Amino acid sequence: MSLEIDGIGIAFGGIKAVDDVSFTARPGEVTSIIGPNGAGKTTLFNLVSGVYTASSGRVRIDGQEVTGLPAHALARRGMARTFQNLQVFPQMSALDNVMTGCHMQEKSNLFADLLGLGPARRETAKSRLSAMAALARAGLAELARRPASEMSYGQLKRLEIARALVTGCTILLLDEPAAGCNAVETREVDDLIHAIAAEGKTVVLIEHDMRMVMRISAHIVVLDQGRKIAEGGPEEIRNNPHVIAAYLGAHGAAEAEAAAHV
Amino acid sequence: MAGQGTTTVPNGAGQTAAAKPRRAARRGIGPGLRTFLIFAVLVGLGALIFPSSYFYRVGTLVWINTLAVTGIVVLLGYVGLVSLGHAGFFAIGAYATAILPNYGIPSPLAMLAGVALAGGLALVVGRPILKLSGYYLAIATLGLGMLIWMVLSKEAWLTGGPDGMVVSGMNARNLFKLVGLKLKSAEAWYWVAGFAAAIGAAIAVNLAGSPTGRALRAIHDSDVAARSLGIDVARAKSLAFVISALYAAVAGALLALANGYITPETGGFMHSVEMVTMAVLGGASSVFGALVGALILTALPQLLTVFADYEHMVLGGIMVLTMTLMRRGLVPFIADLWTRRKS
Amino acid sequence: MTRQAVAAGVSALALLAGTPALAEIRIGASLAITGPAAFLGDPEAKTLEMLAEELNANGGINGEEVELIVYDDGADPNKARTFATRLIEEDEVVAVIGGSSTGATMAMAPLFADYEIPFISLAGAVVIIDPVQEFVFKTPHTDRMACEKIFADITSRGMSKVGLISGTGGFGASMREQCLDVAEASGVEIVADESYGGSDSDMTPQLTNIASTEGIEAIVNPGFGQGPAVVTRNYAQLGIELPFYQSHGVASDEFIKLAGDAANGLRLPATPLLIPDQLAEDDPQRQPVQDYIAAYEEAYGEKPSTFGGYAYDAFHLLVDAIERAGSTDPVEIRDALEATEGLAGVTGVYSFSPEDHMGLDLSAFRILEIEDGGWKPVEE
Amino acid sequence: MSELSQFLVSGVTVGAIYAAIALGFTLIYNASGVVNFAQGEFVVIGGMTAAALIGAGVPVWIAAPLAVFAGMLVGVVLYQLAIKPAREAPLVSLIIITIGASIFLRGAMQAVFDKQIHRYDGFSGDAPLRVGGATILPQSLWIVGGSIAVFAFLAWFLNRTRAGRGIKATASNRMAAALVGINTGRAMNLSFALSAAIGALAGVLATPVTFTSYDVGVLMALKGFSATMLGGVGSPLGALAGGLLIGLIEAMTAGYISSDYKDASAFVVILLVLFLRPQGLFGARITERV
Repeated sequence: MSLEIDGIGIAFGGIKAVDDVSFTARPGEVTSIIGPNGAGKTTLFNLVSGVYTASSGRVRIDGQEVTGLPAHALARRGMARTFQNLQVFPQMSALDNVMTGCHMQEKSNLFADLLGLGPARRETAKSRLSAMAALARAGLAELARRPASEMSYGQLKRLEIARALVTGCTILLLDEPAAGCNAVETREVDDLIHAIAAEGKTVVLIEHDMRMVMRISAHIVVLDQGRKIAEGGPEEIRNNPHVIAAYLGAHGAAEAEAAAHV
Repeated sequence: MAGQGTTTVPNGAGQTAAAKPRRAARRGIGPGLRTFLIFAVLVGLGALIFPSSYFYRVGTLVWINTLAVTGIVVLLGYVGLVSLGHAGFFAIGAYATAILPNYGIPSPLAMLAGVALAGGLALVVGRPILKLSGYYLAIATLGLGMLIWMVLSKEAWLTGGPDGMVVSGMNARNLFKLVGLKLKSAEAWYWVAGFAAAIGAAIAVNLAGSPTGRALRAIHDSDVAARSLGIDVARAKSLAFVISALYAAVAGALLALANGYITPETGGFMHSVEMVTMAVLGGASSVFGALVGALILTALPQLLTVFADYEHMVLGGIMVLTMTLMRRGLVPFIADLWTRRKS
Repeated sequence: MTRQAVAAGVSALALLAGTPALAEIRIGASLAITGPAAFLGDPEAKTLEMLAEELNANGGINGEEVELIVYDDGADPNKARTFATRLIEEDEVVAVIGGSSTGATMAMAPLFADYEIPFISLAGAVVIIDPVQEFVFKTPHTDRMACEKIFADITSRGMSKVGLISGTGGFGASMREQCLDVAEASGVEIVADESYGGSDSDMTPQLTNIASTEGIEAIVNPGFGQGPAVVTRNYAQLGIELPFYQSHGVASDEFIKLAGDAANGLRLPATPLLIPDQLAEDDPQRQPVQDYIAAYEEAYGEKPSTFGGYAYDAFHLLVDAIERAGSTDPVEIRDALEATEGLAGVTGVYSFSPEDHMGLDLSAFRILEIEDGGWKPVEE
Repeated sequence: MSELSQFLVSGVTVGAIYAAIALGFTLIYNASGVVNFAQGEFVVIGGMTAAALIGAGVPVWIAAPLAVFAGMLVGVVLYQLAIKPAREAPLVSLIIITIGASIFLRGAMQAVFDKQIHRYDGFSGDAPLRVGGATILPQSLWIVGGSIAVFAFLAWFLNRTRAGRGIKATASNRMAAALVGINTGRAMNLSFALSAAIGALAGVLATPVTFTSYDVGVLMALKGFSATMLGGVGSPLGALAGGLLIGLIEAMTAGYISSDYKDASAFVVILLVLFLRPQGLFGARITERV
């Protein structure tokens, strides 16, 4: 399903953190949001996923208006996300973390849950299976029983992806999924995102690792100071003088250069 | 059921808890039933060693408190919500059980009515109150509890006022007579309270490992992440609030019947604090924490009479020390020690 | 509570270890030594300890030592019931004194019927002895009698329209109810009815309302603790001139100290304990009153309160009953207790009967007026 | 009319006491993020110490500062022994710890002092003043003046002094505060000492009107906590407004509606306000950061 953002914005205490941003993310593609620190990328995610309420603009899923819906209602319409500064459930095991993602698929009732009756057990067993599959996909199968509080940053990033995947989402918002990962892990995450998009899901990505962005994005949106300053394919963005000037700056140019040689 | 393993003791009481249920799962016993059996054995053990009615009396209070505190475990340990007003729900259960028989309603029905009333009230006030967080939630629940306490103290025509009222009606002894057992009243109440606590614990453990329970525990750790997974956080919080109110009300009804007399102080601020303290002291993350907390804070004052005038200093000192040294409570602390020793 | 409590605790622990009980007369007490009713329980416990020591120094009862076991229930009925069970089951007492508060008393009461142990309550409310429970007695006047006494004084001064300002604690609420109940029969009309919380610090709004009630002639303040002292000070602050009545709940020198000059001129029903030197030579209470005051002052360096007096009477009633019973069998003690006839205590002269387990009449209550910071009996 | 003015006088006097206690809550919260349920005990320590000293013949102008100083000492000891070791503990543990500390202090006071109710004469005598149909005790003026002085001091101290800004910085980010050279340990000690002093001062000023005894601390803490949360935790202005508002609600309810439910009406107002403004009247709005 496609995700259409139309002129969305929010202000905190008079400062426009996100201002009139529009773009469309299509199924089967990775759409990346880039921009310098404080450009409003995460705030944009929070607006889209219903954590904040937008003061202007619209969000549509497949043409259907979902602006202002609470986060859990958006999740029910197929939107899932990960978080920049990790929102795992540290007191649960990795497996339980991911099983929690199965919430919307679980068809149990309170009565069965309280008394430990058949439906509750069956749903739990089902969730366990799909959670294990998702963990395996994220390369975390061996860590299933480890408490999340004892996992590394990079592992937790992937745990969040696994958790988002089991929700059965069609739109996936990933906020710096490769942060804290070493080169090998970054590559794995890269492949995983590719595979997810290949399934036909709409993937929106915030990422600082330019190599990764350039490698996997079909479409890139550039934010600076809350505003969209450029949009287009990787090649286009790489050569956009505005982007280089406003976003990449002096030392960023070198990074872009490096990315160009991948 | 295939090993609900890691979920038996929610929110990280260590991996010891994770290992045991896996064994149980092989034998085909669910975690709820297993908890029930453990509690049943403990109730029975108590009865084996108790020399007199006095011990049964204290034992009864321990089980009733365990039941009430299990509700706090669901609310605080599972979902992470503080309530400083749950004694109010406790008192609603107790007073309904005391008042309604005076109007010709038999005790068991009165109990049910009280529990339903408490649950209904929790449902109605839960939504607005649970929008608050942290200390604001604390003052709002405190206020709710105080309001209930005030009504119970002022409406003397109904409740007997601050001096309290007699609870007439059912004696547990008669329940046992039906099946041909002759027990002293204190013993009979001990068994009833123990049974209720065991059922309550089993339900709470079942809940923890169920889809609903995972949703509740997710909110404990990250409200935002829970929402992003499609969990209706407001509804889930309200559900936990209602469930914990039901626990408190059942415990209150049992206390009213076992005591035969109640006063508004069962709904007072200090009783709310006591319930939360029991949960936190024992470890709010598991029903065993509830049991240990209830056991300590119920039995301790009986032992502290030795300290006479210094009783309060000792009690306060113990509270401060335990909470600074073992932040997650006794049961998780000991579980951690155990794990570390083993590995 | 010091030595006795320690002894009690140790003996409880000893019992845990299975040591058999000692051969002496054990008397139990569960009192509100701390908590909101501490100013009742504290002097009560002190009085009992003093009396037990004194009794043992003089050879005990019928040659047997008395061991007093005191627990602090903090006026919590739940605790009180547990301690009552403990006294009966573990400490094997022959009788129990206590329940400083009505709530604690009522929570304990059913146990004494079950175990057939006599129990003397020190709490005020009329529900304790009406209806009569076989094993339950009490020493203080009922709040109902206090109302009757006050109303009698009011009508004797030719007034009838009364305003109530009551504490919301157990004592105040119960007495308020009794006052409303007996008003009509006493020829009094309650024209204003206000209340205040036990720890409130300003009652001028309530008093303003009462004082501006049309036709009001006198004001009565049922309550105990600090509330009545605040009310009395506010009364003076507002310059209200109406006759003012307090209850027996504040009948102690402490009250005068707290209320200060504002207390002058107010009246209350009280026991003779407050006017030891003004009792007639032939007054049967003169001796016990003076004995108690002398002993208490020597033991604790302070004046006893009315509440300690309730414990004083309970202890003497019990000792007298045990002596007359010539036995430590609880049921025989109870029977002897019920047969008590004309025992002069500091609160009044007690005569129990199967129908009356308080054994006092209104004559033991005297209306006192505070004059220049001292107590003065009002001629009737 | 004279009725209304009397109700107002009553409400402001009582409210000023609540406000003073709430200001103590506010300072500790600002420094540590802890709502200290033992705050009521400081009030009692102030009152009881002053009563004991005055009872022993010490003149009030010596007894009062000594009592405040006693409160300060206990405040620092409380911080060092109970709060500091538990600094990073979750909110509910902190609630239990401070309640445990308050039970401990209550027990200690019962042992050090006694279980009697105490009072001493008002600083400027007890003869009531007549103001526009209402009567007011001179001590009430002391109380109201004291609360306003404490409020002004706090507002100045937290915003205008180096030490005060250090306290605020410590609360919002201990690490950052330490990095910019703020002695965070000293800031915490200072805030507990000052907060305890404020509580003790409230006790010293209020005792001639409200009396004191070893166990009134819980109630004081409850009222102060209510006032703090009504005003919005952390805001000195909120504490002052919350305290006065609760005092006035109680007096007006007692005067015009029913004295039976005056405490209830205060709680109803608190609940309603929080439903509409979850951060209290003057509290800062918290935005979720993800």
